[in-house]
Amino acid sequence: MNATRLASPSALEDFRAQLIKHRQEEKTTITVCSGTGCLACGCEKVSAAMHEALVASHLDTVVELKRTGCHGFCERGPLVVIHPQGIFYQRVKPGDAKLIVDQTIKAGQTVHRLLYTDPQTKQTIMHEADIPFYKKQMRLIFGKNGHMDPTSINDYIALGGYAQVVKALAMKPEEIIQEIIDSGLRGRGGGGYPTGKKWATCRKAKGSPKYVICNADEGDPGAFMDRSLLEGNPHSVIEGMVIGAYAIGSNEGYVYVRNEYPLAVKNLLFAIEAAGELGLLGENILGSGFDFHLVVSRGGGAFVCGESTALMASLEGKTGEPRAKYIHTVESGLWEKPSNLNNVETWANVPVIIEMGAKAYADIGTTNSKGTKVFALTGKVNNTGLVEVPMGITLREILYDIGGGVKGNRNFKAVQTGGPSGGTLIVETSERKIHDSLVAHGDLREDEEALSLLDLPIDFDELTKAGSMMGSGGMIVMDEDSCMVDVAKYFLNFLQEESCGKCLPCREGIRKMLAILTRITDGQGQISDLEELENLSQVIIDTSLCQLGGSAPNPVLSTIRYFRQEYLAHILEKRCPAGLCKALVSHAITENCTGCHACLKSCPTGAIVGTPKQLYSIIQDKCIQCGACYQICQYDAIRRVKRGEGEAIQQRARDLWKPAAKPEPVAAK
Amino acid sequence: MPKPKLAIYWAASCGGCDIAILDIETKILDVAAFFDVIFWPCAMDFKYDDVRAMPDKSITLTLFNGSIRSSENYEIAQLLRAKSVVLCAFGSCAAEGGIPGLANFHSKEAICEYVYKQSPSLEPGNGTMPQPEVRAPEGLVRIPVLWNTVRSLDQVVDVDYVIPGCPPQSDQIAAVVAAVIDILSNGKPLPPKGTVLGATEKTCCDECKRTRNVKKIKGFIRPFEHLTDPNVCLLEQGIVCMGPATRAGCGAKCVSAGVPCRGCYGAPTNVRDQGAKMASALASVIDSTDPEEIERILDSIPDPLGTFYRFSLAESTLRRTQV
Amino acid sequence: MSFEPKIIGFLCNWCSYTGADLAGTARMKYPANLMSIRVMCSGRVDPGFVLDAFRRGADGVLVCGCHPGDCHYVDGNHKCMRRMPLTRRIMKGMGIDPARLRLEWVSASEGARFREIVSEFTEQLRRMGPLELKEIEFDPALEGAHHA
Amino acid sequence: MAKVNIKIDGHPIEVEKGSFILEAAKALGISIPTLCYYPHMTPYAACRICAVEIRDGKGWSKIVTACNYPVWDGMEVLTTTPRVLNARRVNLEMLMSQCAPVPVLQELAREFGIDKPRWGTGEDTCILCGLCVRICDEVVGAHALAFSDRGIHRRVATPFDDTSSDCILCGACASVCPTGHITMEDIDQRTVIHRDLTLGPNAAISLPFRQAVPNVPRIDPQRCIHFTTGGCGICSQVCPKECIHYDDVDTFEEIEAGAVIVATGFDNFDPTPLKQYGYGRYANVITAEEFERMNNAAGPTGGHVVLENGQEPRSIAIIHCVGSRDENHHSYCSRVCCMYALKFAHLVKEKTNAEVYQLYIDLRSFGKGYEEFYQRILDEGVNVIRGRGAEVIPSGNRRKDEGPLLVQCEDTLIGRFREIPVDMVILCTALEARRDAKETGRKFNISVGADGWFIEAHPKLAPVSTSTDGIFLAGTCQGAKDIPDTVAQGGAAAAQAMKLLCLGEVLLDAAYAEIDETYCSGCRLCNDLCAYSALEFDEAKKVSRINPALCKACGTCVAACPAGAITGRHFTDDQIYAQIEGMLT
Repeated sequence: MNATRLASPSALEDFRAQLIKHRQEEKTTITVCSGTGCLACGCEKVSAAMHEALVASHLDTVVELKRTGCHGFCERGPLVVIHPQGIFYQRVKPGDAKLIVDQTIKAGQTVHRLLYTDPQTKQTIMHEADIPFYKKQMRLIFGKNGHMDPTSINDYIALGGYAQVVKALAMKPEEIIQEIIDSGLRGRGGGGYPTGKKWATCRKAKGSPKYVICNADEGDPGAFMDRSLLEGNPHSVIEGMVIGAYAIGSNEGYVYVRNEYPLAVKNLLFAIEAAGELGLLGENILGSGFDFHLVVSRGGGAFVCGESTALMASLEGKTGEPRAKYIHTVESGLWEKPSNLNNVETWANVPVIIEMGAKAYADIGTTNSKGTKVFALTGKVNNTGLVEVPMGITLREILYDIGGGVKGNRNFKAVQTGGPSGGTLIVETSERKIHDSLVAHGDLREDEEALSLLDLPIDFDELTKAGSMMGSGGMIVMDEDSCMVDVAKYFLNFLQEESCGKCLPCREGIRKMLAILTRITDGQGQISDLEELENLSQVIIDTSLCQLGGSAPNPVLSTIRYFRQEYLAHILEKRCPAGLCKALVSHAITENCTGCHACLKSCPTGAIVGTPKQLYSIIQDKCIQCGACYQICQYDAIRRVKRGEGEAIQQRARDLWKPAAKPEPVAAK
Repeated sequence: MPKPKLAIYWAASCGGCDIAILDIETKILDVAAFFDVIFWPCAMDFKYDDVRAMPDKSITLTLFNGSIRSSENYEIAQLLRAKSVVLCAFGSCAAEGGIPGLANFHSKEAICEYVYKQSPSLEPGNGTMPQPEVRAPEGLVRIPVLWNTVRSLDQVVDVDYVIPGCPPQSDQIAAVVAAVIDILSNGKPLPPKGTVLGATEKTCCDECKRTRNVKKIKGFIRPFEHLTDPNVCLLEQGIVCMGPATRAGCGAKCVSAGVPCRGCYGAPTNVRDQGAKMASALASVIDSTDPEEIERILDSIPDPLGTFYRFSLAESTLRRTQV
Repeated sequence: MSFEPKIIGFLCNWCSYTGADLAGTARMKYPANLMSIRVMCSGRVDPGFVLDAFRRGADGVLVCGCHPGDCHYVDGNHKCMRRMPLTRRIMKGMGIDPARLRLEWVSASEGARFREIVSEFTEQLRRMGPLELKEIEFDPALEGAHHA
Repeated sequence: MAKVNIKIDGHPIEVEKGSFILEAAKALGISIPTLCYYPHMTPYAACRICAVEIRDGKGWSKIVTACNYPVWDGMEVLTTTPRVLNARRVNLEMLMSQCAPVPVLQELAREFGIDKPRWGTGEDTCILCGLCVRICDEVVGAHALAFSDRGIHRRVATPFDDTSSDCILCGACASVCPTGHITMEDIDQRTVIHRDLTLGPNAAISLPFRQAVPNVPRIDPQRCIHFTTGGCGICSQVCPKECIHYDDVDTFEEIEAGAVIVATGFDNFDPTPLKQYGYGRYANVITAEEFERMNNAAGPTGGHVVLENGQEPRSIAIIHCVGSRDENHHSYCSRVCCMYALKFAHLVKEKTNAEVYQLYIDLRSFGKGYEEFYQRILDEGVNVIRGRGAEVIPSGNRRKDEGPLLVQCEDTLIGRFREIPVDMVILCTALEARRDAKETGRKFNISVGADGWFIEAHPKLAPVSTSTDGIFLAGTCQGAKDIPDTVAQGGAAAAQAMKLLCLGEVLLDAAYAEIDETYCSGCRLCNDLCAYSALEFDEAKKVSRINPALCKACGTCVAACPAGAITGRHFTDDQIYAQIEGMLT
């Protein structure tokens, strides 16, 4: 069903009414999630197989097959939902297509094998909404994703899309800005600057034209919410931008999106074209006389281009380098004109606020952080994926209720939020450990009690207070096998590569800090290194030109703060508690060895010797501490020990070893 | 008191001059009221013998149009000269030979040969040539003798005034008539003999509305070869316009219609040979110093002699082509 | 007695007339057929003069000016150079041999050349014979006028 | 501009709102170290060495860079707090870990008392201050340099590390580089390029020449970066009197004058077509003008006579009559060469130990004291050979102690062919009329001779007058002459002009053309015919007019006037027709 250019708000409403009427036939629809996670799991093949199965059963005209945006539950992809019943199938293979068509579509029965089973209660759950992963979420932004084909503007309109543009165009720009101010919306890109305040400044700024810019240069490792939003529901971003542009008084907008997101670019361009054709973008939007043109600009993938001034430099066609922001970009930004930059998620929040009203929106969240926040939950947690939660939810709720707890038989150790510029928070279950750490760091007196950060309400200010930041919403969960020095090293290495190199403290300071961390993990650390790291951090924070440098020491500072003992272990004892720093560990085979020789096969250097059914041992000089044997051993026979202690353990094993009859494998790691 | 007598005659003429007289509209009634028209062959039936019968100097004013190219033209010119107080050469033909004067580019024989024997419109076999005297059953028939050279009126008789134009413009005729009536009825002195009436001392350019600039000509064209700028001097656009070498009085009508001046009002007072003068002027502004290029540019003038001498050949320095 | 053509010469004051003068002061002999009229510049020569000379009985007309580029008046001779070809066209149309009009460049120092030109032109006209123009002045007898 | 009050290290100062801390500190004499700051360029704030601490007096403080932080009212700036000093010190040490040998860093290190930087010393010399990139971009506008790569791999490079065609070789990057990392490479090995020893300046801003009037510098748009790229503009920023105006254009002045003296001078003959002398082919064959330039104490070689390799010549041949007295070029004698050639010989003898050979046809030392000068240089040991220089060829260095050029000639006094080995050959080139003499002649309606010299009204009786009244000649535009003759003629021309002006009125010839407005209709056919611009058009009356003072009575317009409105007095149509009539009847 196609519409021509919609010349007035009523034309849009008529069109929507037609669409809805058309859809009320309760037509059976199979939706296949085509978000990034599901694509990686092979949803395209599933979708194709589903189509084939429908064709084979001559149902392809009766049943609608739809590829939707991300549902968020990436851990369980590919996801298939059958509407109107709402049957939720997970980890669907192409081979399951025929089964679904035969059983569910034709016979109306569910395929139990494909339903989600709650790991705690061991019960199968039929509907998406009943799954604990979704239960605690509040999907204001992502809600429409699973119900629409991102390339169909009709789907979006049928779901109420662009109604907020109508509403906004009927308001005065100042009223809209006041609404945004009242909603308490803060920038979702990381800084958390109040969006309404930014808009108001930009509106008042002298100069014309004014620009609105959408920052879709999502560069944090592990973060993909902006990507999923642009891929799954680009119209919500466009709608937000139209409203924002109208409020600010701009007629020209840019979406700066990284070229590594080809699907996001494709869907966005498609959406812009479709909106333009319907008169929802371009000249005289819905007959209001307001013009807004949106241009997509593709970034080359430099992390620093997510920084607003660097992004604008890149938009102008210059090298993506930040400049000092002593004069704000809302006053002098792109081409030295007033420019309002918000990130994807912030823009997507705008129609939600207009729809709900500022007050209803402000009821969600904490005192200073309103609404919801999308996190990319990754790492050692059972349910990874995109989660949208109300501000103020605790880490515990995210990790246990939504995330389903730690993977495998391990304990939580830390959660890293805010991307490379964020910090690592301790979430070890042992409060004693937290206590000890904070005391060692001087943050806590011996007689004070430590709060578990698991109960930290997640909002802008609490995270900052705890030494991390909201960032754009990456949330990496780590268990005991993660070395915190190594984590800090990993992020600094990333930042060293991504620093633009313009200012000295960022360019050289990160290099120096990385060198010290490397020294520590190599067992060459000195106790003065910690002080030097902290001093360097302060100088880098003080003197860096942009926030990339200004926040670069965060991974180091936060890990020192919470895991000082782990640093000390590396420096003083030359020991890596997690057993990851190769220079500090040895691998040894204990008496648990059954002589299965699985480890022998896995060893890349041929350091493992022995005869089957006999005790194996590792030639210490040849071992490169890669840990392959440690991972493969099913009998917990391989130990990571402090460097140099391996041979003693093997010696003891030779004394204690007895051939076992038929040992039981211990649980896989 | 008897009315002054007016004679109007046409010699070798097309009749346009007579029509131009009628074109003065209601003023013709003043003429009729004031004058006693005693001779006007084009308009009324008069006999030459009636004129011959008049005493000398009995006609107050004779407006004589048409050139002299036959014995009859010559005879009546002499007759009217004798009978008139004032003889006025009326129109280009009488004044300077006019269009009939172009016959001077050819011999009488060549013209008759073509007209009576070769013209494509002749019926085949009919090669009769007019003869001055033919003996017919009724007696000897004489027709006037066609002359080899066309003459202007002043070449054959003494002329008092000239009213130029092909034909003279009606408003100019009306003005002249009014002036004559004024002079005759109020006893005012006549203008000096030889005065050109119904025209000015300036040239056609004086009345031309087109803007003029300095001229540099790289080549000549005909009007239809180019969409001319209606506001710019035609000469500057490469079209040979006789305006600069032509007496003013016509109101530059042709030029305002986009047609170059053909020179019917004749040479200005101080110019002896209109064609030679125009040639001199035109050659002066050719934009070249290279003899070969000059020849090429001159070659582009369409029909130079016919253009420069369209009306004035019979009155020109050399009068005619030597054959 | 052989035919002695009458030649009217229009000589520019600065070159040709001086050249003629030089020929004279140098005691160079040249035909007396040439009758010189001094003009300040060959650019003063009006085609009308040439035609008038023929009408009045000249058998030839010689126009002399400074060499192109050497004109005392910068480029007066260029105008003459453009007028004379057009004059020849008129002559041709009027049935007069254009060769009876000559345009020559003679500088003040070219007395000898001037003499040669005049001699040569005289000789040429002599060969061409007199120019007899008919029916210029009106003669009723010639026209066969008779009364009806 | 609004003013704000701030304090730097406790010293109050009022500064313009929006200006930067560094400027205010400078005004107070407080030194803040900088590395990437340069006046006249946008602050870049990359080195962070200029870090200062700012406070609002209410407990808030922040470290900012002084070079680009705009001041605000009530701001307190502290330049020496431990936090500031530590930040600067750490940054400096980090920088030194990459590029220690740089003098500017060594000096800063001394200030901070850094003996041994804690992270060691690197050997690089580029401190990535970006001055070169920015000057090329912002000031020069050539955009030939940029940063390449990022982070620790960042470096300054030309696009694709290739030789950049955008580089205009201005050297601005090298001049602004604080560390000497950028150097200009000399790709031309020659020390002195004689062909460049012209009278023209080599710098973009210079005096036109010494003793120029007015004696003020001017910009050569061909060499100026601003005019070639639109960039730079530094001169206008540094000129305290604001005298630099790039948008100045040539203007045409109309001067009403009662008399004109044409003194347009001469051109030097270009000896390149005389292949036998090898000018342009052999490095040390030069013209007299180039030699004269070299002789000038204020000239490019400081008055030293040197070969292209910078060495002093051992022998010099001076060839007379190059282009003069030569049927193929100019048959006249240029009149000045003999004497200046003798002067050259004298100067060479005075300045160097070189042997000098004069090759002449006839030595014309005809002026007062000239013959005596000739005797003097003979006494100085100059070799004077009567014989035209035939050819200059390379000797092929047959002997080390001889010059590499062989000058061949026939010595007509001894009747023998000679080959003289020399290091340098000076060609005494002819004086010739200026290339634009014809055009100038046309402009002033004065005659130009076959040689291109302007022709005087009479060679003996009116040597400075021309065929046009009120136009006079002076100097070499009328013919080759030396300075005394030129001065004399100039004086005469001035006197003639003054005579005219003192008279107060102009006598006109009776013969001129006039237009009778009764007959003129303004067809304008005549307007362009007058070589003297005596014809003008009256737009109001639509008639043409003749200025009798300008009319020379040629009569061209009279013949051309199609209306017969122009009368050439004394040569009227009637008079001429009457002459024709009279002659033929």
